[in-house]
Amino acid sequence: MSILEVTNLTVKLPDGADRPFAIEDVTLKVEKGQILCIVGESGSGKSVTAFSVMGLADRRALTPVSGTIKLDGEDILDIDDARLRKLRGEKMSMIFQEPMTALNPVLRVGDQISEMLEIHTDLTRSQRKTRVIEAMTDVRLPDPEKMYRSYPHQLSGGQRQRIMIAMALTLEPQLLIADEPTTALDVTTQAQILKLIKDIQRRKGMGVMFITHDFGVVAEIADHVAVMKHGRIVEQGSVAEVLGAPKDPYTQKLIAAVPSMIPPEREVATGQIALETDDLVKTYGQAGLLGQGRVVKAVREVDLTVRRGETLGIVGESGSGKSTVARCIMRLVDPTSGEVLINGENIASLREGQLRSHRRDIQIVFQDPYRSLNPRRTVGQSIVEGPVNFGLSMNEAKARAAELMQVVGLSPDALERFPHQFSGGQRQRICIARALAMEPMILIADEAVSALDVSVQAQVLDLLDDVRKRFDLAMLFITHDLRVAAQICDRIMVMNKGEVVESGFTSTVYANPQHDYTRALLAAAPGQIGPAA
Amino acid sequence: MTRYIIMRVLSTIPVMVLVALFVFLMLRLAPGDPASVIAGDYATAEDVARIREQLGLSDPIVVQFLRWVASLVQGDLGTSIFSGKPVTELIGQRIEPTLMLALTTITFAVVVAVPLGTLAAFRAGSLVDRFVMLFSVGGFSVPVFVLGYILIYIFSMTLGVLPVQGYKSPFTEGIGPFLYHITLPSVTLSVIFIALIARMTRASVIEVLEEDYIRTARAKGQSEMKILTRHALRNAAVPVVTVIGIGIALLIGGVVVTESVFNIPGLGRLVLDAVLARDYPIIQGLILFFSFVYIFINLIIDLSYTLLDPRIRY
Amino acid sequence: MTDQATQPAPGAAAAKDISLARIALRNRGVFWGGAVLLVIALFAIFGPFFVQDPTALNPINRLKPPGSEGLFGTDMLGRDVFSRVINGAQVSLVVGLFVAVIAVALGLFLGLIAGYIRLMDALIMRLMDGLMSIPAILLAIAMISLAGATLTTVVIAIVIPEIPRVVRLVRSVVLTVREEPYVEAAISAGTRVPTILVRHVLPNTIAPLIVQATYICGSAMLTESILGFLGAGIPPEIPSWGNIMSEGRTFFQLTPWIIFFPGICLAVTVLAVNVVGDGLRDTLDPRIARNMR
Amino acid sequence: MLGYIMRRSLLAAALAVPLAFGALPGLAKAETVLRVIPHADLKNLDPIWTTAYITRNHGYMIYDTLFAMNEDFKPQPQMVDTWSTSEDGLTWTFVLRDGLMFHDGAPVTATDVVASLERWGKRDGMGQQLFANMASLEAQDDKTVVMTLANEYGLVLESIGKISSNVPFIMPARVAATDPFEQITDFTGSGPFVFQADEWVPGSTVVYTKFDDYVPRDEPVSAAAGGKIAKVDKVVWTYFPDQTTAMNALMAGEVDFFEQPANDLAPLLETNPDVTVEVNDPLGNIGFARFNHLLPPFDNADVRRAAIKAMKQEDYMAAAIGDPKFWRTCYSVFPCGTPLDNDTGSDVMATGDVEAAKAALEAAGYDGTPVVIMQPTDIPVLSAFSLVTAEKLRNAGFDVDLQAMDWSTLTSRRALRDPVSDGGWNIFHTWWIGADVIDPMAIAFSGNPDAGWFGWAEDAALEEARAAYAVASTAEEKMAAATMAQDRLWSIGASAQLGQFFTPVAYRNNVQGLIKSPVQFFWNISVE
Repeated sequence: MSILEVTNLTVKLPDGADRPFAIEDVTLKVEKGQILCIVGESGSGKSVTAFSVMGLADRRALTPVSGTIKLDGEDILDIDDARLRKLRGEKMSMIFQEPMTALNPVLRVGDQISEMLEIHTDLTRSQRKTRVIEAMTDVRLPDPEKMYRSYPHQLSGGQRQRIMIAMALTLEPQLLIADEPTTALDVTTQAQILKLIKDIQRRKGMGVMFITHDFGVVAEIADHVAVMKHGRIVEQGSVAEVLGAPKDPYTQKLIAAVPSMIPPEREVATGQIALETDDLVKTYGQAGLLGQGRVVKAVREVDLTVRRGETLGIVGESGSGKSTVARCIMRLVDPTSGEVLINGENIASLREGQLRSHRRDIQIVFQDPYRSLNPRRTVGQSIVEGPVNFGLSMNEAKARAAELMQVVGLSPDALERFPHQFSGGQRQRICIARALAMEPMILIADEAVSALDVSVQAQVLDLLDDVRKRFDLAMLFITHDLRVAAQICDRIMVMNKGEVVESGFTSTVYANPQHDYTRALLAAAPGQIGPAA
Repeated sequence: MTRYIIMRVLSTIPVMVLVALFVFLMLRLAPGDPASVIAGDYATAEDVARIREQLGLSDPIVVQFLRWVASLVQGDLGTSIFSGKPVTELIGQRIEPTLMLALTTITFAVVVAVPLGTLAAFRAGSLVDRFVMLFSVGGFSVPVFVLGYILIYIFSMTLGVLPVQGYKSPFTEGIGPFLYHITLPSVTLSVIFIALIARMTRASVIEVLEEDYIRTARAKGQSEMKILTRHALRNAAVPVVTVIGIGIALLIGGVVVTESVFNIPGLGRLVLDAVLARDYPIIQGLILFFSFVYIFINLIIDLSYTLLDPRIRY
Repeated sequence: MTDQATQPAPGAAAAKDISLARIALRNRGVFWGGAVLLVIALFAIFGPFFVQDPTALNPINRLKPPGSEGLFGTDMLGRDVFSRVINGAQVSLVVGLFVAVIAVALGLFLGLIAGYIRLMDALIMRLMDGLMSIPAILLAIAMISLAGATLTTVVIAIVIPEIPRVVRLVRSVVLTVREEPYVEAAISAGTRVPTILVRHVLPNTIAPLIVQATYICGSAMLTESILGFLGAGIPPEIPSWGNIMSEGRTFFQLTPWIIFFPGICLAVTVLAVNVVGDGLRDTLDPRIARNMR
Repeated sequence: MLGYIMRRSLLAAALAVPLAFGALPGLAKAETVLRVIPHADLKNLDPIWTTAYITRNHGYMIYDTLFAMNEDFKPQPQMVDTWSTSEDGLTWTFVLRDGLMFHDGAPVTATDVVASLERWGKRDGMGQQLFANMASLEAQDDKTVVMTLANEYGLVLESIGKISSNVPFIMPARVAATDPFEQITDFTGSGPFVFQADEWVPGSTVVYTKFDDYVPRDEPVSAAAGGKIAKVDKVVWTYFPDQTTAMNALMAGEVDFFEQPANDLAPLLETNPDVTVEVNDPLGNIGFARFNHLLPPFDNADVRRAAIKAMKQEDYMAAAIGDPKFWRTCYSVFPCGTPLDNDTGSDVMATGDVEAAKAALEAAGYDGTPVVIMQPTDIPVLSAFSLVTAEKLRNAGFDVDLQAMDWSTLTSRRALRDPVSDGGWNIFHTWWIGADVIDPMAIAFSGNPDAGWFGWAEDAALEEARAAYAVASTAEEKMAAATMAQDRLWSIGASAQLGQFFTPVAYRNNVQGLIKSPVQFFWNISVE
């Protein structure tokens, strides 16, 4: 029997949006004891669908114009606010992508779970507390008695998401809506949370509507899959059907774009060493005037070398110090000790004036394509800024910029436009062009493809590999994504808590990881589906 | 925490020294000479010189400054040139009315402004919102003294329900006479505060209402009223409390005017009279005192953040 | 991919700075507030050419009610209140405008330096803390009564206490912006600090500064009147709304028109300025703007 | 009563607190209190150290004087019982009356008198002159003081009986021993009221209580002279910085007596049937525009006289004072209505014609030197005077630089003899109370630039006239000397005089027994 039946749901976008409907003619079902994954790229309408079911979408901005949403036979588009509030929590509940912001930072987590009971039941304070502790035990939170009194910021990301799940499930609703609940989590945590959701769902026999962009996650957890594109469902069916034999070309394309965990064969680079670090250390904070200040060692004694024409990957979870290494090398932060050798010259402690001439040798592409370009300056202005700094005339710089636009696969007219007129992938191409305009020897890509949709990600990865070859760059590729790393890196270094735990040729490391942490990391990567799966 | 407080207190020392030096130089380098004010019409140049000598004003500025700082260190703010009373005693005599005025004003303002601001935020863009905002902006638009006159005219002269002026201590004369006398000045002074706080509350609550955890609360089925009181207000409190802290400086300025209009013998009048008469020790002492109070209150406010927001730790 | 990416990037709304004025005018508050200010400004600029000398004394015709002797009556020295109010508009607007412009300019300069150059940060901010801890009105009274009451000293005295707040605002914007990847990209591209400040950091401060400037402008006009009340305002020979009111305050109950007309003008102007400020804040601050749409 | 009941019930409703308003009027009071709004804040308590009028008034509350002026400005004995003068007029013997006692219970002795006069003689202008002419001052016994003059001097009683600052108040010898340039710290007097030091809040409140052991004279009260009988138990001075509030407080019955309401408040105060507004000071105040005789253009008497010709008293008075019932023109340098009132040489002041001034200025050869007028914006009357002068002088052809400042700045700047570029000045305005300019001895009329008033007029003939007045013994001689002085004052254009104006007092009708006097006294006043 279906818990949720959405029939021909169409939700209008406000006037002036880029398309008239957020979702159009969406029909789907969630059966009892089943997980439905809605998968799609950004802007596909998958979140709008979820929020519409919860009645949380802002009705003024997102107006349902036709269709029904039947929760256990009751059309939630047809009921009043009081009834809707009653259904929320009791019959359906929701967990969100960012557990940090989804929890109220100034209330104790236990009280936040307890609030659910306070709203919907007449239990006494102590009864509620017992129920909360039970719920917390249920999601396998350690020492729930103590954790009850914690604030969200005192917990880890995984623990916070467990709190959210405990909260959502205290009243044993029949439907759980999970909106990208693991996207913000590290890969090892993600694996645990996915397992937890699946376990609980099995045990309680509820229906789950799981929103994700990641086919790996889909493969891991889904019973049924619905693929969305531009507000419409293009394909739905059982997980075996959709992943095994996708019918819609879009689905096929998406699945094909998922990078494989198996590194391809690569030639061993033999170019000269362009970048080297020796005992690179970065600590934050310092001893205070009174007593001991808090000191965080972000990077501990990192040694690395990158040759020209070679890509070195640094892989690690958040807080591993991988980005700090990049920023130290760029001298965007000052290393605490150790050496950074560019072409054999140590720049670790040069003053800004002396450093300047080295800047052009080493360039970086950042993660967030939306913040990497000054929104007030045209693409052309952004690209020529560096070369002009180093004495190129404006005309020469513009000519070079035009050339580079073609290299990164954009039209030279793009130079006159502003960043907001481009998509994320295009902006990342522009950033690459900006870096290349400096004619660097070394290119650092700091999570450069992590914010991109999977189809775009593949293209940008190709571009990066292409320019590495074309300009004989030494490339330092920083990522948390083992699949991506597998595809582009010649060698990889795995970092954990500021330390390099393992390094070697990519294929060797993936095939035969030595360190426990590396093994855990590889094992946790969701949905071990290669393109062949 | 203790370490933080000690550090904060220590770090105010250079600021206070700076303020002291600034005030001192400003007073001494400017025209105006208390000796000739004292000497009056009959004084000869010699008389003025003798008075100046007597007051220690004829020494080099550096000597005067060092002498002042030396006595400051011993907790002595000097002696009024005119009344001959120690500045600390004068402050002691005058601090109660000002303090009580400030306290009642802030209390009143918070009690009125926070609900108003929250209401406006909750109904952002509605007629209620517009009305509340217009009212609070209006509070910024009328000079305090005009408002004071208008309120006196209405409530004291025409309706005769409240007294024109004066201050009664709640400690010696009872809470009734105190409230009877403090109501008008407090209301007058609080208008600008209500504006400030209501505005900040509105902005802050609007921002908080956009947060994910508000959505979470809705997803739990919580009612909008409870969402406001339980989730929004506490999270919105930090900027509101901050603005109260900033407002203390404004309040001190407003107190000068309000004390004049309502004839309240407080610190504001004291410092104003001292400036007009060039009673250097009082001006120096009081500005330093006000700076200290301001810094102290802001320290308290910073510390209060730890109560309002568990994420903040020093 | 997350749905976050569909929302405009933080800087995207401000990217259309070119049409900022047009966007702002779409806000009702900005439009009506701006219209009122425009009318007042026109009166202030051209009015003085059409009215009699605001300083001409006529003691025989003192304290005449509105209508009988001049549109707004006369004050205690027999000066024409209408003419004084019109001329006072000029002075009050000049005070508001100059204070806002100077405070913003100085605050911007100091704030950019404090926010970007670590060495100067502590120094400037301690200085600002000190300045901020001195009650503004007291500082102003002291400065004016010590340095002499002229338009210039009044403006300076009102400006000084405003500066720390601008510095703090600018500094906080700078501290946020300097972490933006595009600024880091500019550093990596070898762009020098002054250029980075002007090219990448400064434009981000403009929207909040415009809003701040309107508030400063409004409060400066009020402060001016309060200084007048406390006996440290603009010299009475130059009429401003503030000193007309403070000179006429003894006559509040006897001949209320002396206070009423400049009071209404001041209130309306400050109200308009604040309404414009609120409107600008709503349109220029994308977080709030989004909510209002 | 209805109003009162309504007020109470409304308030009780508003506050919802059951309380008793002990401070409200109407409840039985054990002691009688006179609640006064003084004309200024009592900033300091030493009437010898400062010339401030408010401190002088304070002095009259707690101290007594040897002689005191009566309504006709004649010195009458006050603490003195009998006195005699030797044949040659050089030896004066004063005997104190019985029953004089300080607030601490000690009797007033001749030693106290000598010490007090000596301290006063070091600070007060007339005192200095008296002592300059004195050979010795001794206490012969407990009650007898003997003053021996070095040469004949006509103003002995006028000096020790002077009514205004600095008044030679008699203090205990231990207090009078204080350096005259230092403030006293012991406020023991022998006057009708006792100062309550611990209730004094500078800037706000001064409290006096009746001195029960004071023995008043038997004569009826007449200005400062006569029997000083304290008729209330307590006098409380509460300073009001704001005139409007002060007016409202009086009208609402929160105070009993308002010493110097602005003249323009009179019509409003008069609308209240419980309030009386009247002029108590027969001499009033005399407005002055003072020239700096040291600096151009006013180092030239013709230019000064040209400026005076432009100044029309009616305009000054109308602008600054308003209602004609509170002012009159007065072209005598001595207050009109006093013995020395005359019209010698006063044409120049009476001119009041800008055109005449213009012509005179041209004749005087004015070279366009700017005139710096110091305008004290915190004192409305003087601020208005300054504006009128600025306008008049401009119209007469002067180049005027009107500089706004506060009174404190003005008082320190006017002492500077430096050129304008170094902070100097050309004109400032002030007023003297009539009693202070009643005769040529007033410092305002000095022709000696070294000992005289700011502005530093220099005229030998004027000084001769003043010297003649000092030794004149008959009314005719005095009048002759005074006329001579006035002639010189007008012909050198020492100052412009802007009119005689009267500041009213306002009081609730329960206040009775006010004394006609240029100085406000609080004895003889009762409150019902």
